[in-house]
Amino acid sequence: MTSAMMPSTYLAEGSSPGAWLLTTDHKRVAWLYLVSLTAFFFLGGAMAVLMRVELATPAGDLVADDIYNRLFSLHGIIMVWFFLVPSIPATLGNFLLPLMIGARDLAFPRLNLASWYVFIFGSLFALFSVVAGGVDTGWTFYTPLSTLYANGFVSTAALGVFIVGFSTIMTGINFIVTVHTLRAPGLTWFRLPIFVWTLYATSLVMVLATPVLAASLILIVLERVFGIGIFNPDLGGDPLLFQHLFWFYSHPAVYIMILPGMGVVSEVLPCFSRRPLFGYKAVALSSMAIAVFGFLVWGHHMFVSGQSAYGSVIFSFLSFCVAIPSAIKVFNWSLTLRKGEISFETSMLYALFFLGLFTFGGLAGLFLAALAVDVHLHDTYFVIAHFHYIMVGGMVTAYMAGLHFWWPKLTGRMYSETAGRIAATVTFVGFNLTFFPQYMLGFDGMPRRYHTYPPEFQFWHVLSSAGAVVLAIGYLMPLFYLGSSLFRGARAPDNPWNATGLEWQTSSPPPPHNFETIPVVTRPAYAYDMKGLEHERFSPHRPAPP
Amino acid sequence: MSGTESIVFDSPRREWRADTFAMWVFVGSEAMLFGAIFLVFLFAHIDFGPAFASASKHLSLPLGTFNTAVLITSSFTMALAHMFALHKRWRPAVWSLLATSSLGVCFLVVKGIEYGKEIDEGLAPLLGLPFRYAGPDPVHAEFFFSLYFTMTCLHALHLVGGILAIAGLLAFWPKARPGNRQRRVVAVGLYWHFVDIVWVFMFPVLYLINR
Amino acid sequence: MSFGVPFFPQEASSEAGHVDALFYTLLAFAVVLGLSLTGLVVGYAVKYRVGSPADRTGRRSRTMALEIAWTTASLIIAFIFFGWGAVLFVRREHPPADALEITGLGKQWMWEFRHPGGQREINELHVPVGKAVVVSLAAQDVIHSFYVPAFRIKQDAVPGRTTHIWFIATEPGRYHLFCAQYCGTQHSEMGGWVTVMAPEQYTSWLNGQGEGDTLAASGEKLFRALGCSGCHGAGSKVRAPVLEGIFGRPVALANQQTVIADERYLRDSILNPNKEIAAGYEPVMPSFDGLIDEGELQMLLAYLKSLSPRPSAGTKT
Amino acid sequence: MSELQKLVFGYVGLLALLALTVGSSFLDLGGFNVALNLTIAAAKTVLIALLFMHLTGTLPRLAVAAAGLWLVILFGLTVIGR
Repeated sequence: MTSAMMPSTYLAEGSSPGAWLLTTDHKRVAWLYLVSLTAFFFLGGAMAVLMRVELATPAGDLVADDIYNRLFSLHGIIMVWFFLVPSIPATLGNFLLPLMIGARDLAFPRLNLASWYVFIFGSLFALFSVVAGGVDTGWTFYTPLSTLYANGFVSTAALGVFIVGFSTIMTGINFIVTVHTLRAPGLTWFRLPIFVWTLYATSLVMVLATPVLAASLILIVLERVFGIGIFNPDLGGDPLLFQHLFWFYSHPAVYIMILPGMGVVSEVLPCFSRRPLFGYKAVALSSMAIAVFGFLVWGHHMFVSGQSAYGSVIFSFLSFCVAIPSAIKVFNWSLTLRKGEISFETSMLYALFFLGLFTFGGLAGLFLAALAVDVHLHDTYFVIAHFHYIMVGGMVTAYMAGLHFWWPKLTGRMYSETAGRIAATVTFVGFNLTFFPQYMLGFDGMPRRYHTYPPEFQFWHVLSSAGAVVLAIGYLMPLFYLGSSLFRGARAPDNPWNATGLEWQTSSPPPPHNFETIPVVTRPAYAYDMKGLEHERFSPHRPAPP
Repeated sequence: MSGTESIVFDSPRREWRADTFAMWVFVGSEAMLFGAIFLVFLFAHIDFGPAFASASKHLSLPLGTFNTAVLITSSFTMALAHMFALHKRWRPAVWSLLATSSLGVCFLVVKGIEYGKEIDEGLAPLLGLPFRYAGPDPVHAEFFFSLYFTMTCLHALHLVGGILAIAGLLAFWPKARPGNRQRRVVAVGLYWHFVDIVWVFMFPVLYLINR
Repeated sequence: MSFGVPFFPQEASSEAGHVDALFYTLLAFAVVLGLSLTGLVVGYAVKYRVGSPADRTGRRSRTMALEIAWTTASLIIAFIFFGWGAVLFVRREHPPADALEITGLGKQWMWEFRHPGGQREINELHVPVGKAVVVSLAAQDVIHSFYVPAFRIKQDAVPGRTTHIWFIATEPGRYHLFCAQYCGTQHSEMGGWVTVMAPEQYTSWLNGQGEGDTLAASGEKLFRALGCSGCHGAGSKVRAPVLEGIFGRPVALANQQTVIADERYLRDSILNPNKEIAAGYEPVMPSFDGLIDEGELQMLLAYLKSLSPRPSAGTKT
Repeated sequence: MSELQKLVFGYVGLLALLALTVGSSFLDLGGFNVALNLTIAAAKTVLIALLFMHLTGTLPRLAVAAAGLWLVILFGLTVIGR
């Protein structure tokens, strides 16, 4: 790099704690999130492994029932709010959004840093509840169990989630405004990478849904701390109303989690197929459709709750409708491979695994949207399997795909492809071994959140527990080879995958403010079929390497 | 020209646009928060209309009306501050901001007096305080007062936030460049007006159930 | 069951077969679609791998027709499944008129059932084969859920309201009863068995449970003990609605509306009497909210229902 | 100064609407009291949004429209589902 650019990369800007903790550079904030979210992922994962080990036998012999209840409650709370919801947006999204749209940073860099501090502040509350003795409400906080009967540290956990909600809203506002106001010249909406579209759709959901969760959590905390009874049936409060408010957030929250994953896959598949994304506009618009329709279907969590049958029928109908945009996406991703030149780098493997797992998770959703079948499957392991196929098989797999895809850009280093491919495969095998048996358990009638179970279910539980160990190994491996690549990895070229996104037009790792001159965009995203890509830049803004 | 506060924006106009938009998105987000609380109230009202109506009569209508007027006035002075700031008439802008925050404090004081009265009369079903309610259906009247305290406290907290925002704005006022002063007044103003709108709905919903 | 490994749950109710038919159709659809997509992806991945000799000409094909075809097909299939599921689901709302009515009360952490004759059992439910049974569910503390996998039925019991579930058991035997809604520490122990018996065995089982008041008779005692009969009884000084035959009838309200006096109405009238005041009466009845528990409420409802000529268990004919 | 006039107009209008809503609450209009109160509150909101908050420009309107639509979803579907 030339000495005129001082310092040359954002990583070289200083390594003191202050340079990291007080940074407003979106790329460094992304790292702050990455490190904290990874810690939470493994904390929540450890709880999952403990649960699976406990469930290897029908009797509750490893941990007592209230400990088990705390394990699954905290597993849910940590994984949902301290990993899945912020995961891709706050790490990869934070890092890439400005780079992808040709901006120097997010619209509000200080708000971005503040959102991380709010996140940490909230997570302290949650960690306090873990250390102090746990929460035994389940991640759903259903009233009146959570308000009147639960004996864990419900208030601090709820408060933690409430505070993290602010960080989510901050990120959402920041992303929405950034996409609207900071796109580079020539970067029209339909030239945006799909990842940006999905981040935008996700932000929309974050901003509009999170406050409703906040409201319901406030009411829980008020009831527990101040004795104000809003959901107390003895005063005339309606426990179902809590469920409506909770799922008004928590169903769209599923789309907060999965949409950015879809975005990542939409970047990776074209790159390693050397083909433009099939049906770009349909994929882009279906992201928005998912964000909007996602709000219309929450009642399908409540078919047997006692809500009106009339309402249930409407919610079921709308749930089938929301399946359509997802189906469109799967179709388009598959056809993107057609007539491509496909190579199987680690991130591509993850993306292909995503495709399979997401498809089978999504198809299971049809069973749960079909009213009479859901009556049987609701609150069983079938539901657990379904959402883990979407959330872990879909979202976490996509997250891994993205992490590997942009790792050279994030760090300026290459990792071992062999190790990566092995880890991806181990994860895929472990995942299916863990969660496929749970479909069988659910159909057989095994209820969820059971500490002990009738012995005839043991066969599937043992398979699932064995799978969990394999899955854990699969997730631990990247910690080592990605970690060691930071020190021993080969220097990454600027565009190792020969991809088209604007982010690849910067150096690896990118300079502090991304672009010396704001680039001018002249072509659509995924122009993989245009000739001479390697030589033609979007706009010359960087001196050629010496 | 370096008219922007952040290096991300290449023109002050764009930065202004981003700021205003962000505030509006935030206001929309807040609207969802209060919407959810109003939803809870709506269903309770549908279920226990008569009990709510008689419980509502125990609130002080004069104080509530006075407070509504206070808040409307504060919104007006906030709008004046906005106008003066845009015309770079800094002195009247500062006075308008001071008036706005004083009116906000006034609202809180009156609200505090109301709370005191209600606690004295035994109408506050919180922190284990005795709930002594003479009217019919005390159980659902208690529900009404639960909601009343929840909603008004949440609103009052937002107002405290607004007052702190104005205080912060004034604290950094002398050092701020004209453009930043204007952007901040606009942003704080949008928030302040929103808090006012929330009260505009809360007042009739809580105080004016079939007097 | 094969080699002791459960692949399919037992089918032991009239609904189970219908639900399974839809389930297996969905399964066939999901497997065919899922596997063909997998096949497509794997096929493309192999055929178009880097350096393969596959033909890649004609890359840019029109996509619109394909998109529309795919979307329409998905929509039609989705709506078929929706309709099928909805038709089965709506049946839940309409129990047969001659159904045997059992009350179920969920509390941390047990199920308590009462038969019409007053027989009470904990975590066990005995029902006759081939006869429609309605379980009216209430919850004492938190939300519970009545779940019998072999019957393919599930219904939450929610504090503050009465919910219903009905079934016709078709196979004698013992089936798992679970609580499906997480309800606290011993959630996984909350449950037991549903025993389906031949009708004559059921009768002798009932008789073997000892003599006691019927549910309605207990309700009647409570009705007097709580002083309800003082106002609602014939010839009382306070003018209060006559309750004989009220269940299932339309009631004119003071606000010009009319409601059917179903369980929801009766329940609200006891706990929240000012909500819907019958036309022509003063709102003088005190609320019994907090004075009686869910079990007592169920007895009162059983008594009030017994005052009406059977049967109109469902609100529809 | 027409700008100031607009603000004063808004202020006076808001106070008038406040008087109207309080006054109407002493009349028994049956179920229409609530409807009237909410209509007046909506009218006040429009005054504040247009005159005090300067609701102009595509983006702010987009934000308001989105929040409005989502509130309709929240209220509408909860009412249906209940």
